[in-house]
Amino acid sequence: MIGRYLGRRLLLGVLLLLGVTVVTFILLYLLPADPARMIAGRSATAAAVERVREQLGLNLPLYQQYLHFLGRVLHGDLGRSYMQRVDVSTLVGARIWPTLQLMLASIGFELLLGVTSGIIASLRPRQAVDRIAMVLTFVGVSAPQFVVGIMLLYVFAMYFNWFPMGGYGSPIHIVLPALSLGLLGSGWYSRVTRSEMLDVLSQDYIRTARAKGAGPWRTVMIHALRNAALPVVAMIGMDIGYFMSGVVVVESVFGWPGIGQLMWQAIQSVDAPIIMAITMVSAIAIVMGNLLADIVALFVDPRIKLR
Amino acid sequence: LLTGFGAAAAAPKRGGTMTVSYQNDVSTLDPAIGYDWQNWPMMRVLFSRLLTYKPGTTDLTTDLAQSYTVSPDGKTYIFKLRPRAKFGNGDSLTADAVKYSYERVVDPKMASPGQAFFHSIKGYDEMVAGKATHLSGVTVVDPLTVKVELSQPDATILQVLAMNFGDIVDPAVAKKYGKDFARHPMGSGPFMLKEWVPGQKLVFVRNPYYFEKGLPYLDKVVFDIGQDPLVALLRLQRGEVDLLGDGIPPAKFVEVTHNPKWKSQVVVGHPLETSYLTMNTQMKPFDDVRVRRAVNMAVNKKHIVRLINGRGHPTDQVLPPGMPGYDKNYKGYRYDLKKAKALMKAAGYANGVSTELYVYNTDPNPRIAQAIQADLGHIGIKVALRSLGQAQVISAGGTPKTAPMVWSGGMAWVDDFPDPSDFYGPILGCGSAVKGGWNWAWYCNKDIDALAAKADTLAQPNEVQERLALWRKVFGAAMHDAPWVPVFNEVQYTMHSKRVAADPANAFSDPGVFPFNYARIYATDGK
Amino acid sequence: MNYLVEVSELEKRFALRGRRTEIHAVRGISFRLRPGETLGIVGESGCGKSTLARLLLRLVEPSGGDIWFDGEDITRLPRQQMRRRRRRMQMVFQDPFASLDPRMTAGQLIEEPLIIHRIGRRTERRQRVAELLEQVGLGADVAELYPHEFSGGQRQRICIARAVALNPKLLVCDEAVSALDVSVQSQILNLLVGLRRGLGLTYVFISHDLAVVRYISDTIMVMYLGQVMEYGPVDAVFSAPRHPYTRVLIDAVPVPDPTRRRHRTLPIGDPPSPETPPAGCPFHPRCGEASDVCRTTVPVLRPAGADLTHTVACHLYGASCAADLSPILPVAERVPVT
Amino acid sequence: MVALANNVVVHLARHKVSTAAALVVLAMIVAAVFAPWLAPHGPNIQFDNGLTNSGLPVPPGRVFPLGTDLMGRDLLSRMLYGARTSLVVGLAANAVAVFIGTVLGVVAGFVRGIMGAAIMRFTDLMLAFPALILAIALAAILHPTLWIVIAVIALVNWTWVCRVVYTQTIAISEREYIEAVRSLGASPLRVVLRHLLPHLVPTVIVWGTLGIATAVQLEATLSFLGVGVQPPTPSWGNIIFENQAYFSTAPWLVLLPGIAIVVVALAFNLLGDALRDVFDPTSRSRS
Amino acid sequence: MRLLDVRGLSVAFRSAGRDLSVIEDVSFSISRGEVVGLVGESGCGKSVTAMSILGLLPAGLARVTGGEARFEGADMLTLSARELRALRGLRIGTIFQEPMTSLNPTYTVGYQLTEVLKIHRLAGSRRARAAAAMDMLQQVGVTAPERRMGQYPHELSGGIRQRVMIAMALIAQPSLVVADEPTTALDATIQAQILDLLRNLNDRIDAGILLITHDLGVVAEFCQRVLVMYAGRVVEETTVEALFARPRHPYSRGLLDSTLRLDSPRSPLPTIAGSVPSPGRRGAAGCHFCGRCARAVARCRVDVPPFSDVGPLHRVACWNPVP
Ligand SMILES: Nc1ncnc2c1ncn2[C@@H]1O[C@H](COP(=O)(O)OP(=O)(O)OP(=O)(O)O)[C@@H](O)[C@H]1O
Ligand SMILES: Nc1ncnc2c1ncn2[C@@H]1O[C@H](COP(=O)(O)OP(=O)(O)OP(=O)(O)O)[C@@H](O)[C@H]1O
Ligand SMILES: [Mg+2]
Ligand SMILES: [Mg+2]
Repeated sequence: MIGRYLGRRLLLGVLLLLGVTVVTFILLYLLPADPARMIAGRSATAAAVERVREQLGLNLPLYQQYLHFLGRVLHGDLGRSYMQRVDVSTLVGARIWPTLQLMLASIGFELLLGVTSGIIASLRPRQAVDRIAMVLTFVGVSAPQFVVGIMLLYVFAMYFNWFPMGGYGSPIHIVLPALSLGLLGSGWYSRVTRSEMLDVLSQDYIRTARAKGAGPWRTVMIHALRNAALPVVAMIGMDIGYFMSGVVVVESVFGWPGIGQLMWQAIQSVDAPIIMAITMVSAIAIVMGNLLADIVALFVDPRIKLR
Repeated sequence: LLTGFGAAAAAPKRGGTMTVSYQNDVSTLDPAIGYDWQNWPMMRVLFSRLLTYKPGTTDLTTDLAQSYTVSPDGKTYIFKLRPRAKFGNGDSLTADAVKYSYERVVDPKMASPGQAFFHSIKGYDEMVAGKATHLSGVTVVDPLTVKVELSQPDATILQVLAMNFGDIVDPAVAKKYGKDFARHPMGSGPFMLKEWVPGQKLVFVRNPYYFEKGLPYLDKVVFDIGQDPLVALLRLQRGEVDLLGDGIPPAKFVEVTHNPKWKSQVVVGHPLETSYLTMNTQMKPFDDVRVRRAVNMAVNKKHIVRLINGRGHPTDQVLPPGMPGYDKNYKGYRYDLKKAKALMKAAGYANGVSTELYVYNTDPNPRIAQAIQADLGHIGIKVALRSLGQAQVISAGGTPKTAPMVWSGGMAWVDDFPDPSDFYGPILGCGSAVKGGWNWAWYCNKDIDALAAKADTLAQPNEVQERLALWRKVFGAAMHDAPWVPVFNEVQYTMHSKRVAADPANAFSDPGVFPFNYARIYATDGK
Repeated sequence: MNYLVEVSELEKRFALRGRRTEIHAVRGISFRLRPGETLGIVGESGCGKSTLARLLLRLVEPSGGDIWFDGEDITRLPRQQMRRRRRRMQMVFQDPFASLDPRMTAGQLIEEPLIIHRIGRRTERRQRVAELLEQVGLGADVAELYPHEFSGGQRQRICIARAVALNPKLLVCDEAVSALDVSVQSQILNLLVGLRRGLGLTYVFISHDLAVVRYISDTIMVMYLGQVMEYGPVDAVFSAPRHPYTRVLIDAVPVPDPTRRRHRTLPIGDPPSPETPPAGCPFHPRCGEASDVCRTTVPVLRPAGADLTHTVACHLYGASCAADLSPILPVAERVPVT
Repeated sequence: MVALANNVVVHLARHKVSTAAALVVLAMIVAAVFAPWLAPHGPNIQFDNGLTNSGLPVPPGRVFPLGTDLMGRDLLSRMLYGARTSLVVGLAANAVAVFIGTVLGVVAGFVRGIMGAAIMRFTDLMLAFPALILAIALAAILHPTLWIVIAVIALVNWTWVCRVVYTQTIAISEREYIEAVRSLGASPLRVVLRHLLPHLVPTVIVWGTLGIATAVQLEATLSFLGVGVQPPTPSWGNIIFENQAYFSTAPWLVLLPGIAIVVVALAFNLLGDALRDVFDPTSRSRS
Repeated sequence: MRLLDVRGLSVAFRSAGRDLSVIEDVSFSISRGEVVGLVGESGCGKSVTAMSILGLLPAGLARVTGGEARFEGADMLTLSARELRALRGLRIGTIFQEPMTSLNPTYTVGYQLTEVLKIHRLAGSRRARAAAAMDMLQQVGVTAPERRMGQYPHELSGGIRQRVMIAMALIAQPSLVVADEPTTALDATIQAQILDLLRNLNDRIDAGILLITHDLGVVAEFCQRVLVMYAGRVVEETTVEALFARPRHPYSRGLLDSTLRLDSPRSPLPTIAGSVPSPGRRGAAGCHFCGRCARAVARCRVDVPPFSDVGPLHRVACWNPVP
């Protein structure tokens, strides 16, 4: 049963991937930036540029270019970066693991901060705590990533010297970048958790739990939270896609070797092979994220059936 | 030309490590491909070449070549190689390697951006067209002697051979890795690449076989990749970084340079650079020279330099100071609004005109463009800005009748080699006023082109003064047509930690953008 | 005489998402209803009463069988035309709180069917709303209140007012009075009887309260696991219940008289899950009188005695005359209510 | 209508917080509309005394109440003019996004079947789609206008709203009163408009108001990539974006527009809450 | 000492900035082994009475404005939250009306049952708790308890769900059980099964039961004493026999009269004219019922009738009781 379900979802995922690559490919084709010229260099002659274009197959009609691209991808070849002239799989591959790590840690912080504040706010709706949580939510959502990142560095790395000034390697390096992303993104989780918790807390089974003698902790954490968790889980699914397409500003503030900086550079220099590869990575992440969310939902809420 | 590293301490000592910060990953270390200001100085210490510059000057000197001779017709060069030069892996460096390296750049399969620089070597055209697999103009006379024959005299050929495109690669390694040589470079420079973690760091270590005894001083140079320049500065101030590869971030410039604590660690560079505004001579209203002159008179260069906190010097001519051929006595268009307005009126634009200015979207370029916009507003030119990514601006500039004005900042012309010809052909010559070219003014004056061509044939050492005079004439004439507004020559600032020092006289390999000569920087005790 | 509702061999299967099994909620139910007649439906919770009610109004699509309403087969009507028919068939839902949109006032709620079917002008509609409110005993002044401001009984009256606003011919009441306390329940029952008399309404009345069903119905249908167990005139069924299930059901009704407490025989075990219905007679696992045939063969409805209108589906009542029964059975004449 | 307006007025009178929020929103709109009259200077005038000798901006003070920016322009004036772009983007673009997301989410959740599945897969596609590439392509092909910004932001932001509304719609359309209304003979359109949408209001308020801040920021990114308003036209987003590196030297350039964004988003959130109370009689007794 | 002794309990709800008094001056008591019925019109405050005793009123909305509720001597209304928690589930079991929504849909039956034991640290090990839970399920007549322990509420039929609720309320052997309309949603056979079950269990554990219902048949069959509430006040308290034989309050009378029986004649049913005033419109003075009362006298409009004895174990709050 679950096998067939997974099979169907993955098939849909492949179709989605095809769709995304087609659209991105067309857009990149439409861009006026000329990769052949950029490769051939600023002093190259027109003939030299034309030769480069031929070498890259850029002189072919769009659909042929796309089919070539697809053929290569099926053979596991993502092509070579225009600017760096290196296998894209090497470039992107090296950054996937750090990106995944940052994603996991950031989502962890988002959940920690967002869900906690959402719960607290929902326990005292429209009172001071709730209002404060709301204001903080909006500050977080509106704050520029760069400023938040630098401030955290100033305070926790420069002033207190608790954390390194960015970099990658030991687990301690991940704390500040993940914390800044967590601060920024937790607002969404906070609001969603709050409204969902408000709903759940008025349900009859919460009263039942209290009638059993369950304390506030047990009532909220065990009985209410699990029922309020579905939208949060769905959001995590979407978030995975967001993080896997890279978070350039935070990466660059903290010197995190994630996918975002690579993507940003590639976008700036219209390095199509890299853009295509990262787009595929994030599309896969979105498919997997949503699938994961749906599967987690099965465990959170036993009433849900696979569709 | 850089100054700084003022704290030249006691005698340089051997050993130690230095950390250099960069935001962007190094794109490539293949000298046939690498062509940006970031990888340029790196390849300069990974490889060596026949000729190089005396540290910190524009004067050529020998490097791998022990000596060389030029034939009287200026078409044949014979180089004698150092006898004991070796690559980092111990392979001997012979004349074959030189020939291989040059052919590698010209080989069309390589698609090297440096290819065209070698155009004057005999056999170039055949090889580029794919008719020959070897450069007939480069011959191995004996293992330590290379002969380079030109199809016509070329005053810049020695400069070209001193560029990174003239770097000598280890043929065995290059063949082994093919296209991936970029990640496994092997040359005969003072350092060699030990480790490259994409997006994180590169580690250079001493090349044990380097021919110049005593160099490099440092055992190891670590390039720390991926962090914002602002954070890199904080790390330098904390002692975690020894050199800011990207320079002092503009946002911190005033704070740092005015602080006595840090002032002494600031390094100032004067790259051979000119930041300019191009006017598309094929588009209205700039097809009228009066308008172009009016613009030249309306741009308040002093104000612009103040906007960028004084990190530049206003200029009125194409060539930067320090470049041979720079004309100290040149009087360009002076700031004169009255005259400018009169010119506009004369050109028939008394009621004003609208146009667009393309600008690279990173600070401070949009700000400079806004200042220009305000300035031109005073003479009735209404400018709309198009602030875009670098690739798009370059592409718009190189497309006919697309970008009426382009502000060159951030992509500005820095010399490939310190010769005036580099500031004419690629950016003002008729040959580059084509689709995809860098002549964004689309300026083409056949007479001036002829003068320039003539200048480049004057290759004999005794013709230098005549040649420079000719170049001064070329640029003077071009500015008479006013396709550009030269605005300022950039001054660049970076910082080093107290743990490293260098003799200011030779801390820099050549006058590019922060072209640190890593081989001559040494560790101190950190005071 | 014409029938207002004719249902034959009605079937409903719910496919369960992601599972191979399905729930057979309604299994081959047939009956006819004359104008002005009231059919009472009783049965275990989950036996398909509400599903049957929804099928009658085609709020869910039948999996088989036909429903004729007012001389026309509505099972295959296009949706849009079906919507127009709804003017003549209305329903009062089980849960008065859940079936009222909490964002609308009582007045708006009652006015809504009039707006939907474009009846009257604004002032006329307002007047009709006031009338209806009076009719269900609420008073016109509550029109501005929201559902949460009413008690359960008052809310149910709003539902009833909304349902009768269009002067329907058929009113399906799904446990319309179950959540109400006795005094309000009596008020509502009086109201329904009054409407039947005044407007000639036809009711399908679903309840698990046998006293109420008996009070208001002419005919009664006892359901178990989607099937009809017993069907007949209300007095016949109550005075002489035939099916063992009917008997325990009636026996289980508590009597509001402390002096008559008694010990009753209750069915053993719990109702089976509709997902895995037992073979044979659905009631046999709980039936005290089950024999082997009950475990293998599904009994069909047939007259259990001389009264041909009183039918039962049970193997206890001889198979002798089973063959000559048509699927649609004649319905008892209406027992007048004074 | 009159009754509703009356409700609103009564509600505002009773709740100080909502009143304050309404006043803030009103003030912002007034500021945007009357910027030319309210602003002490033109937004693009580069004052000579607006920069220090070393070319640094001037902090808030007597001459420039909110200080100047890196080009020596009056920040107050720029923020007043910037309100135009930012409010249009934060409200219009975001409203379009919320609208599209809501409509598609409701359709997918209400109709389900093949149509619903198709819409949701399309949403996934848009979610996976690199919006910045689209922005750059548009910037290259078209001349930058605010309309493109609105279009791109709407295109990017609707997907999240759509997913959330979709789940909510499924939950609501399974409630019994929806079936009850259908049994009255109501058309699907009426069911959706009168009985489904009002219940989505709280969700839409949460996502809509959180979206204001993100839209304003996204606008700055788009401007940077050449799609949006081009310099020197100010917007709160691009004032922050241009100056954030100068945060430690000239914090007012980041803080003040940042506060403006937060205040507007908050005010709309509070106003949304108030609006919900007006529409939702059941929540009124709770406050 | 009585098991539960409620004196003068009053509760107000906050609505639109005002306090609305929902129940006023409610007094009654329950002894061990006794089953007390609580009947009254919908909205009269039956559930609120029960919830306020348990301290389960919605926080922030409802407030106890007066009175006391002594359970085994301790006043439930003044206990700290911690002390109250120690009583709930352990000493006082609660059965709610709607078994579907009262069970947490995301946990198995087993978890929810054993949770009571876990909270009150009753059975040492996990295995002991599971054993106790299965034993309890067996006692409430659930077949195949091992299988049920692993099932989720939505997989159970209404009857079994309600039995699980009952098992949960009784697993800690409480001395008081509060049952708020435990069988309203069930059909007659299951209702009878469940009431039988409650009775049998009560015989064994000897608890006091407060049964809230609107079905007078259930009261007649199941309870020993009855409280009749109207609009937030208890208007009559007596034995079941006395109530059915001779109700003294006009409202009780009306209730009994309008009760349908299987053998009721098909004549229009007697009803009580008018409807219950909602909490906002009750007015402070006089008897809340007087507007609908045929026996109302002048005084009814002015003074709240006292709750006074009219016979042994029979009290009524009426100025002009039914003879
Ligand atoms: N939409 C649905 N999808 C799947 N199963 C359904 C659906 N609606 C009803 N059922 C199932 O059909 C069966 C009959 O349900 P129905 O609501 O008709 O019972 P009922 O007799 O009205 O019960 P109650 O007395 O509890 O109201 C039940 O088993 C129920 O679970
Ligand atoms: N959350 C609430 N907000 C406002 N008023 C409430 C709330 N809960 C209950 N009430 C009011 O308290 C009164 C008593 O309610 P309660 O639930 O005790 O009635 P009940 O006697 O249990 O009725 P039913 O038989 O319908 O369950 C009702 O009139 C109701 O209006
Ligand atoms: Mg039902
Ligand atoms: Mg109740």
